[in-house]
Amino acid sequence: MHIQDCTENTCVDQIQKIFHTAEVEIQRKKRVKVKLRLDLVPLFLSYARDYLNFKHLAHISCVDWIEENEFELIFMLWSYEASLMIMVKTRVNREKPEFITLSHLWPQAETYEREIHEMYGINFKGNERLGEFILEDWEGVPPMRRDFDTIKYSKENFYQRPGREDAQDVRETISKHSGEEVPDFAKEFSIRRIEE
Amino acid sequence: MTYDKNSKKIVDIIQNFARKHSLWILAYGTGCGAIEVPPTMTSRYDGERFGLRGAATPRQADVLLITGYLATKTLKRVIRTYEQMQSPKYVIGFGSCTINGGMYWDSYNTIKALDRYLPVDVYINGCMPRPESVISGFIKLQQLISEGKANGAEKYQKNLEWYRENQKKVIHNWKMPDYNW
Amino acid sequence: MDINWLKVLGIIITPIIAFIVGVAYGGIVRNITARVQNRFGPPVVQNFWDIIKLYSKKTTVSHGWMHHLAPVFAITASVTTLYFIPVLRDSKLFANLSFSGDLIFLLYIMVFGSLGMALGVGQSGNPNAAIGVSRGLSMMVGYEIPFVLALVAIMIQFHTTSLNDLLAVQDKFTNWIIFQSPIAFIAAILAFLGMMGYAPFDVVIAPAEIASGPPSEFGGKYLGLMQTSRSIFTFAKLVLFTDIFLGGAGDFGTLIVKTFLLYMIPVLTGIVNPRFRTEQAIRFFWKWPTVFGVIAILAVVMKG
Amino acid sequence: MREKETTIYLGPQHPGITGNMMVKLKVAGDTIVKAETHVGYLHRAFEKLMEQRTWTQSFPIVCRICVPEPDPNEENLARAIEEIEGREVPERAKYIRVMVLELARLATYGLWMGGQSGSMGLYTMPQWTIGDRDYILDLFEELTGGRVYHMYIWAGGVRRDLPEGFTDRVLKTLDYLENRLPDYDNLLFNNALFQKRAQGVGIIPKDKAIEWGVVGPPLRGSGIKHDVRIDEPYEVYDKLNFIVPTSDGCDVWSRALVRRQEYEQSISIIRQVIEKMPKGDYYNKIPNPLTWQVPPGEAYVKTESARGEFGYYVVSDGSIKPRRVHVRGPAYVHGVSLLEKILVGANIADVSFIMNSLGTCPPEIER
Repeated sequence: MHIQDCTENTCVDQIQKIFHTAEVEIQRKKRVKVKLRLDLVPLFLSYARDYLNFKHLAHISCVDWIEENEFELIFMLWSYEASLMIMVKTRVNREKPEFITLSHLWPQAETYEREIHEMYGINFKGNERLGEFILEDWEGVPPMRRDFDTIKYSKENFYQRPGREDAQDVRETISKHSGEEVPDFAKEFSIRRIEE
Repeated sequence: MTYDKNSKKIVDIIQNFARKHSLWILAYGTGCGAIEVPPTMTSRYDGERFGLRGAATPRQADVLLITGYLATKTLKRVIRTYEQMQSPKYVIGFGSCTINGGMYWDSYNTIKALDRYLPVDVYINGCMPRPESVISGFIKLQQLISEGKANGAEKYQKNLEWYRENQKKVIHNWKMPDYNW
Repeated sequence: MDINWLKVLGIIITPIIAFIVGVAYGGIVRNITARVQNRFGPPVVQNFWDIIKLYSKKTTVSHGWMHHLAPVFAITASVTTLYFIPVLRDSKLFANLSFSGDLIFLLYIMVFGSLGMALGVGQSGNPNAAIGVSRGLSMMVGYEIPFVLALVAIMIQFHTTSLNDLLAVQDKFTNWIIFQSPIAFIAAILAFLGMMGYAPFDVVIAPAEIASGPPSEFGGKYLGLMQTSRSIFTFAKLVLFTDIFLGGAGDFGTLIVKTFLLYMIPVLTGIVNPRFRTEQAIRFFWKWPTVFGVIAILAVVMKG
Repeated sequence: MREKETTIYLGPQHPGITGNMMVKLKVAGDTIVKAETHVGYLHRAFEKLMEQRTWTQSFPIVCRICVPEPDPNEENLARAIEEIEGREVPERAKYIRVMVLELARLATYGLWMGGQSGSMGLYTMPQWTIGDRDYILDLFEELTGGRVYHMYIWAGGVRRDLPEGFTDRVLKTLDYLENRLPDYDNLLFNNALFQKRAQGVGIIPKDKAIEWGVVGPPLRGSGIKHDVRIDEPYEVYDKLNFIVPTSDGCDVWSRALVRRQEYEQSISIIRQVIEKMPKGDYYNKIPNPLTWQVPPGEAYVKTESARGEFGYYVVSDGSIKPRRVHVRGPAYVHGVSLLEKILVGANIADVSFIMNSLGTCPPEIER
């Protein structure tokens, strides 16, 4: 079936009719959120592309929920006819993250997958160009994972020029140099450092 | 014919004068600072008044303008590029992030102090430096050249080991890409 | 043996004059370009500083002996070309080596520099330079055809292959060849645009496409030599065209005025035009300029 | 007979490349057989850094993602936070934001005109347009204190109100820019050589444009009328009158035409904004930025930048720092997968030309 004037509500109904396990909600105007089981996602995406006319893959994103030991994959599809975006969300196990590639549906998905593979270590089966994309000679934990500590890494690997320490709160430094008095409400902020 | 000390000096003066007034900048936008280079070179600020000019390849260039932070991947190419340039050559560190990392102080992929890896003659601070400060940086470089103090390339050659050691600390795989020229 | 000292002197000072005038023209052109572009521009002597700086650079690269020889070839070709062009008419000092068949000789010798460059660049192994050279040679095939056609038309018309004879023909203003055979002039001036290498025919050195083309791998002294050669060659070409079409010049003032005006044609075209792709440029040369060249020859033959 | 294939590395150091990236080309004669883009030379790990910063500290970071046009990034992050938190934005702030965004668009188109013509050897054009772009940067400097990076659009509104007499100066600059347009036309858009080079080059067919995920002027240059400002109006775009130009040529030339017409549209939008701008508050004050916790939630917001659709996916877990900010710049698709496809079969002389027409900007590919 072909929906020319698909609105948020008809879209939700349509999806729920076909995918019973999907949690569908209208996030706001022009945004429909769909939560799906991992194995249904490729099916749903090709259904959305071919039958609901969501032709444009706008975005593939990934969030690391380290507390729940899961990665969340998010796919955004846009329909030119209906001016509507659906956000498809699914969870992948963090221990052995694997998903299949979407590059047969959208060629540009390959790029997103390459980046997510590099930054999170999720393996997209069927994508032949996984591997070095942005980083070069990177060893160790994929950097965008929550358990990778960038401050520690940069302190260990790069020479840090001294003199930055006192510049973390400009206000304090200025008052030290010029004798300006820091007001009470500002003192409260200056205790909190970025590094904590 | 006797060797005349003065004549050599005159040659030096002429050479330094020519070098000072003809600085060819390598067209290599290594970072986001590259956005302020076009305004510097075009009609509003017109860097050509001071003899600044773009050069297409490292062989022809005199000045390597490091426009901002350097990712380690770029650092590798920049070192390669710098070593392809013909001396006398100068390096200008452009923007705060070349001096102490700037706002990228905790990033895992950018170097924090450029002068550990390449000999920097002049730093221009700011994020971004305005075209005026870029020009003033170049005028400072011209001053250093005419005083004979812009000798970063010599420093680099003399202390190559120190520089190499620092470079290799950051670039894990020291295999340069296979250029065949 | 009787040595013609005047001629020796001419041989020594002609390239020097050509170099100074050529480089100064370069500086003036940079200024004119700058004014069109709404800015002040470099000092007129800027190009001299550039060349002095290039000569004072240390050169550490080597890609083999042909690579060393390429700029030498270029400068030899330029200077030789210059030697066979009478710079001033009826002047003993600047008559140089012109002889009765020099027009045909010039056609050959002008190509020599590019060929030498091609050999040198081939050895540097830089793909940008190699592409640049192949573009340069294709462009040459493009603009040489209308240029040769125009010259042949003139040779037939005036029954001579000597520049001095052509100068002798153009004894007064109305006898300039530009007025005697305007169609040949049109063909030649269009070829001249290609010869000078300004836009729209600057594919050879197109920075956005192939870095800077043939000189990609040349820095320091090599580039200095090439810039020198380019300045001299520019002057030589300008004088050649002045001699053939604009009646030459009796003194340096006239020469400067005529060559400068001639130089402005490619420069001003270049400022306001983007560049052709190689095949577009060749198609251009083989269309209108060639047609004009053929018409010029036909007109002469029919008349003659 | 097959011609011998050579490999050419276009970049990272190359005058024709648009930023710090590399295109590896396999060339047979003058024709490209295979193109492969290599990015990552500008990776600063912004998304990681934002996880280390507070919400307010993220604003100076996002604007550095896209150097030629930083404002859509700030706008996106601000709108995403407002959407998650449910924060209201004063009406005046919305108008000011639109004005800033459109001024940034004009500045970017100035830069694009320069880049597009510079890539084919017309060096007079960049001198003019980049010089004229500076007048817009002057306005930004007066308004925000920065020429390139503004950090002006914040969550809850804008950082400061318009200075006195600012709108007059904007109008004056607009008049100047409008008067310059005939000059640009004569030099670039009516130039037969530009048309000759641009027509039939870098073709993105209409059906492929959808399939390949093309956005912005290249999409509209392929005849598809899609603009975030119309399809999903943000701020006050639904109260303004403007048209979205399209062109059916699918090539570099039609993309140029689209941008040329959008330039005029932007000028008219800014005039309308100044006319309709209400008086009032410009900032809905946020709490102490160092302890400001945004409630848990997520948002995907889009802004139409000069080069196409900028999308931000922002997740908050209720702490003082963002959980995840994922940026999708227009060049992310244009510069990697699309470029690899449409360069095949192109002439080697057109690589930089096509890259400019797509608006490839490496900093937003790798961030």
